Amino acid sequence: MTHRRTMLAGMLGVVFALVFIAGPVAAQNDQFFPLLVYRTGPYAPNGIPSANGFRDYYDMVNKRDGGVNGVKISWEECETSYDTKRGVECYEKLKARATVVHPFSTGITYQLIPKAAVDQVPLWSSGYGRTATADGTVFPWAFNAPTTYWAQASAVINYIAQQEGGMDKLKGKKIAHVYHNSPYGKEANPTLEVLAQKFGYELTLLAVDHPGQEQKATWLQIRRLRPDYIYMSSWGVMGQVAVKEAAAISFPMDHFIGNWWSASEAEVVPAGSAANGYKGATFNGAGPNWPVHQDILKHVYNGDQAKAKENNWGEVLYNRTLVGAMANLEAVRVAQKRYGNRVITGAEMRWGMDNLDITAARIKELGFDGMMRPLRITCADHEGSGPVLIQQWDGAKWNPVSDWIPVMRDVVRPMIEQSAMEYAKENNITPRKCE
Amino acid sequence: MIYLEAGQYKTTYEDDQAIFPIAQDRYLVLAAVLVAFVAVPLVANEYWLQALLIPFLIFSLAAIGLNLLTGYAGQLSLGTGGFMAVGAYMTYKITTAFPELNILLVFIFSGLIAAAVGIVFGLPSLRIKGFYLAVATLAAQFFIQWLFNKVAWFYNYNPSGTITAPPREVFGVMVTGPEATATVRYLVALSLLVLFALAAKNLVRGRIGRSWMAIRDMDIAAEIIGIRPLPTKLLAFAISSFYCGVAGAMMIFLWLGSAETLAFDINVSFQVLFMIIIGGLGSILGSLLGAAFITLVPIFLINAPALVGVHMEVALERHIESIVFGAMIVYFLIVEPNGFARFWQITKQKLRRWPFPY
Amino acid sequence: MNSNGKETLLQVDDITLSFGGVQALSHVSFDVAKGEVLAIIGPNGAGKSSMLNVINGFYHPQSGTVTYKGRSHRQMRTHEAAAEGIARTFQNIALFKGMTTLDNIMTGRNLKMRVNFLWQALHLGPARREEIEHRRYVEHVIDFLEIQAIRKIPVGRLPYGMQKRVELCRALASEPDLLLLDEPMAGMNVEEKEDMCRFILDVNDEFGTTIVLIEHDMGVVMDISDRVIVLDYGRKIADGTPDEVRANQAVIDAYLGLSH
Amino acid sequence: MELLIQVFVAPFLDMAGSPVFLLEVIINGLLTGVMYSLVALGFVLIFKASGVFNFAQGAMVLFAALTLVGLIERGVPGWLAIVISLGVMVALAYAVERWMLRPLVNQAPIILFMATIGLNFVLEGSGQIAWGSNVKELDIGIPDASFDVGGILLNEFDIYAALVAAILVAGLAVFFQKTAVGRALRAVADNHQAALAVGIPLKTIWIIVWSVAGAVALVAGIMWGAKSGVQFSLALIALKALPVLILGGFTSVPGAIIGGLIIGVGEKIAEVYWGPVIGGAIENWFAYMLALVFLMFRPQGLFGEVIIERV
Repeated sequence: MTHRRTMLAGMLGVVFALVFIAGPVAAQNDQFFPLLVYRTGPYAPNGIPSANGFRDYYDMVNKRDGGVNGVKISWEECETSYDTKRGVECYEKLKARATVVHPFSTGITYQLIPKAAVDQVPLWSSGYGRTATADGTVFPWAFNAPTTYWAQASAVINYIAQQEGGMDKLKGKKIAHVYHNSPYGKEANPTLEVLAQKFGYELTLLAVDHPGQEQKATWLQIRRLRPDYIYMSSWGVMGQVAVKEAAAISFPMDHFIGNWWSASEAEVVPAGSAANGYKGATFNGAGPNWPVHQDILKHVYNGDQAKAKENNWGEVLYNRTLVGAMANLEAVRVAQKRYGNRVITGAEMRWGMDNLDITAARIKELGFDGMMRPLRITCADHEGSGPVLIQQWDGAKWNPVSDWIPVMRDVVRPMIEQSAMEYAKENNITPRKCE
Repeated sequence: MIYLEAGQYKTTYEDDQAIFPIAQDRYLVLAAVLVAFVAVPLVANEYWLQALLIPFLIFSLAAIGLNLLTGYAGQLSLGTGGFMAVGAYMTYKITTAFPELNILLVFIFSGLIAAAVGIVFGLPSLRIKGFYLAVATLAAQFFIQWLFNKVAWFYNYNPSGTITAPPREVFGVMVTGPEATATVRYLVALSLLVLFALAAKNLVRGRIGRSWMAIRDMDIAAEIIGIRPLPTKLLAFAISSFYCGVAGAMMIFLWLGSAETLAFDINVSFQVLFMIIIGGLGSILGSLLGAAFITLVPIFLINAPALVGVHMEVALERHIESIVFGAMIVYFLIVEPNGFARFWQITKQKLRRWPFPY
Repeated sequence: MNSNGKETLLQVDDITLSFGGVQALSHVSFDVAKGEVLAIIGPNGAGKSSMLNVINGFYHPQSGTVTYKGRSHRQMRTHEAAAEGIARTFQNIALFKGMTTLDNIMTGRNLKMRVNFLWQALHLGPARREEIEHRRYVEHVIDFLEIQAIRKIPVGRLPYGMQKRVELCRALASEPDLLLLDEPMAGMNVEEKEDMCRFILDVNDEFGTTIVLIEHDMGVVMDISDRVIVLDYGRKIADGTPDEVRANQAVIDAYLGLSH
Repeated sequence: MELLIQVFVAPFLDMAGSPVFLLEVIINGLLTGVMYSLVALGFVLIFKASGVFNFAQGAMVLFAALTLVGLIERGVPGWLAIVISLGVMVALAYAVERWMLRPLVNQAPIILFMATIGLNFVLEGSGQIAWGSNVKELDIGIPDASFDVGGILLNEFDIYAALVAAILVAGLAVFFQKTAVGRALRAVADNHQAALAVGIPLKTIWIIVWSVAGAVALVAGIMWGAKSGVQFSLALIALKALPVLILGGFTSVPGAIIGGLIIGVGEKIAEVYWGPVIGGAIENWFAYMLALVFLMFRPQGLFGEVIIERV
């Protein structure tokens, strides 16, 4: 035992000595992108394709173009396991060199919003995070373009109205929102409530607790309620269980619409044939049949399609982060136009993002034609109110089943501004002026 | 012969009952406190403070809290996360309602509310014991988490239900909120920890500590010598929850800056329990050592491959971290089942004779 | 006042106690005079420990009353009994294994300590004074029982005889009026037994404590007790001075019927 | 006042108003409860035979299911994959005995509990290293169609799951009552010394009981995996088994089943009838509260052994 004890003491000593050596590494000559990923844990099925999208796009641009205007791109993954506390460590480790941070978790985003402003690191939570950050006057360092949960909810209501034949037809319809019982899941509720008042549909809110493997009670309630439409904000295992349960009670799947985090391969593939007909919102086209995917296949995977598919090539979440990575690089280019073709700092990046304007022509040039809509961010508007597409799962792939549906900016924007003002008041922030 | 006790005679009961009767212990603790207050702020960068030291301090406080309840009073609890949430949400609620109130006072008030909640959930401990009680305290954990997630009043009706630490000053220095520097937050957390650790140490070496340990070691005999189980256990629940509540408040206001109820989920309860078991049940020092182990070792393990120049997939790194960490726990338990505190005692005994083998 | 002209401290009247179908005590009555050393003897399973448990309120009898210091109780709560000055030791040692000897004995002073937890957390002023004042008393008892050398040792590491002594010390620390000893000499060797006898008599002498003890060793019982009560199958079969009891036919029968 | 009516009157009126739906809720609750019991059984087996509160049971479910589905994905036929997975679980039991239980023999329950937490980390990590963290579909050919019986919608899968659980419990009962090993296991549960006197090495008993618990974990992993895909979240269903465990008593196999049924029905009724009134997603804490209330009356659980206090 004596030797063991000595060994133990030795090991502990080494551990604690080494911990303090660890720390941020000095700046480099690359345009550095920290990737807060989660390839493990309960949300890994969502985290893996997201992480791969970022990685593959940066890799491809390095190999195809040699970087952005001659500046090489580098990145480093840090595993958060979707845990806020691990997120802190990752952020602290990587922030010194960070161009922009995509936290990829609502919890981590909320936590970084106040910090980012002090550290001068822009945050980009595209399509998640705190909806109020769409107001760039209160949140100069946080962005959530191309669109937000609230905008999305309004677009989905728009879509339902289209299906029913007009806004007036919403009156008396029953819509249920099945949501992940977390800040993320709750985000859509206020919008849905405001719109229920406005259009006269009957809204039922049904919460499902993390992780959501067991939802019998929720679906019993739905079976009794018989809603006309179900809107779902799920995450992780919850989505596929819900899809299966919906099929089990013979709910018409084309009246079951997931939000953009609830409509990826992770929800439908494990659910098997039960998922056929399930719909979901998105702000990017799915599938690998876009020009940019061909570039990735060629430069990253040397034409090996099987290997590319193993790495989620063309999946919904993969495509979403491809667009995110591309938009990051576009913002770098905007900043380089002003500050010169060199490594851009976080503060310069923020200026680039404030002035980001990805036009239809530019989208085509980049190989994203048809996969996304033009995106324009301004100093005051960090969202861009991008439109939403509805896609449907056919058992093998996601197919678009709608046009790009506009969001109800007239309803949503005042809510955002009000929420941002409340935040400003609580945290003694003076909103900046935007010309 | 570092720990030579010979020659240290105690002539009064006061000396004998001093908090650290051995002189070397006194110097060691004094030195540690000095280093923590003076040296660390001078040399530590933000990564050290924010990623390692502040969480360590906060979890130490929570671990001391749980150790009072579980290690000293023998009541196994898995409601720590819930009680921490009470502290955090109450602090948010009070400080947004009365922005002028000193934030440190608000921590204390919130701790008191957590103590009240602890008393309520401690009531079943009169009848329920051991693992049954542990699982019963999960009711507190899940109920509290649900409550703060569901009732909008607790998070001032904001749309997502997340609380954010607003900027607050103490004596003109920004203590919470984004403008508060990591060093200031570290020093505040450290002061609170030192203060409360001292109080805990005082409690456990006096009448209350003895009645807790009596209840823990043999509740029937304790009752027969006149220690009333219910008030004694409830006091343990109250004080433990107070500590956890303050730790929870610190977690949001001095460390994370913002959180949802998920930050206080069941894993936190488990983690704090791991800390006190691996650190040593019934030891204040053990709580600190356990907190250091559980918060720092995973961070070390995840960064270790990069430190020695090995680069691997993050997922693989994470899995290896998990395996090594798990194996370390089992290994340490086999070598020293009574935790690091006991290990330290044995080391001290060895040092007493060092460098002589016998 | 009882027949001997001494003041009665404890009076047990018509106690009946049963667990499920098992009758542990039936209609047992006796009284204990102040300052007396009373022994309860009887074969295994005669209900001796149950009797002590009734006196200090751990068991609640189905019928009968316990009158202590002139107050009748149908059901005494254990902590009330302790507060009223009843202390006891146990057949199977009931020390607090994780604590040192000193801490174990200090728990005996618990009821007499008043300072609230806030002062204790600070360990200043009243809390400090109180600790020292009670420590002084405890040291007195420690000296009395001659266990100075093991003060700081966790009780779990002490030999059996020492543990018994510490337990007695803890009971004495509470300055009891009535001390219940459940087989204080079980498992001891002759020297230890002699020590213990001496301590019991000294306690009785010096502190004036009334003692009720259960013991198997007849020699010891006859030597130290003023009076002896014999229980058999939950019934009292004899009550008198050691000599009287020794001569009692019912007692002889009860003991001969067993292999003792 | 209105709230009081909503909480204390309206739900009961609602139940009385549509008894068929109430029946459907109850049946669904029973079927869900069976699934909880499947996980709880593993805990009970180990606690009964070795007094260890096995925190790693959830990780064992994940590990077993990951092994099975990983083998199937690599083209191993289903039956063979099940056999190999069983073999892996036996090997795990052996390893646990050799490297964890044996060195820790005679330690306090809380130390053993902590050790199983270490085991939990090891299993989570190694399972995912070997088979990945991505979600995997597990199709074992159990039909998943729904059918209608007198207005009550039932799902075939749930019925099969209940059958599997019933067979498993029957099998365990036979194992415990009729076989020599089973009797020895019960002896161990009562008294370690007595078991040694019978002539069975404790070591063998532990390996057997951990193997059986591993097999139960495999069954639970298959059933839950078929329901919700095989992925990390499987490790979290252990949390759903805990209230079942305290309700049924840590040492009782029938307790795990009855406890599961009570929790299943209780939480479904609470969620469906009271959830909308007080805010939804109350299932989790309700299950624990229900267990807690039971414990106030029977501190040792429904079927646990009565604790007698003596001095």
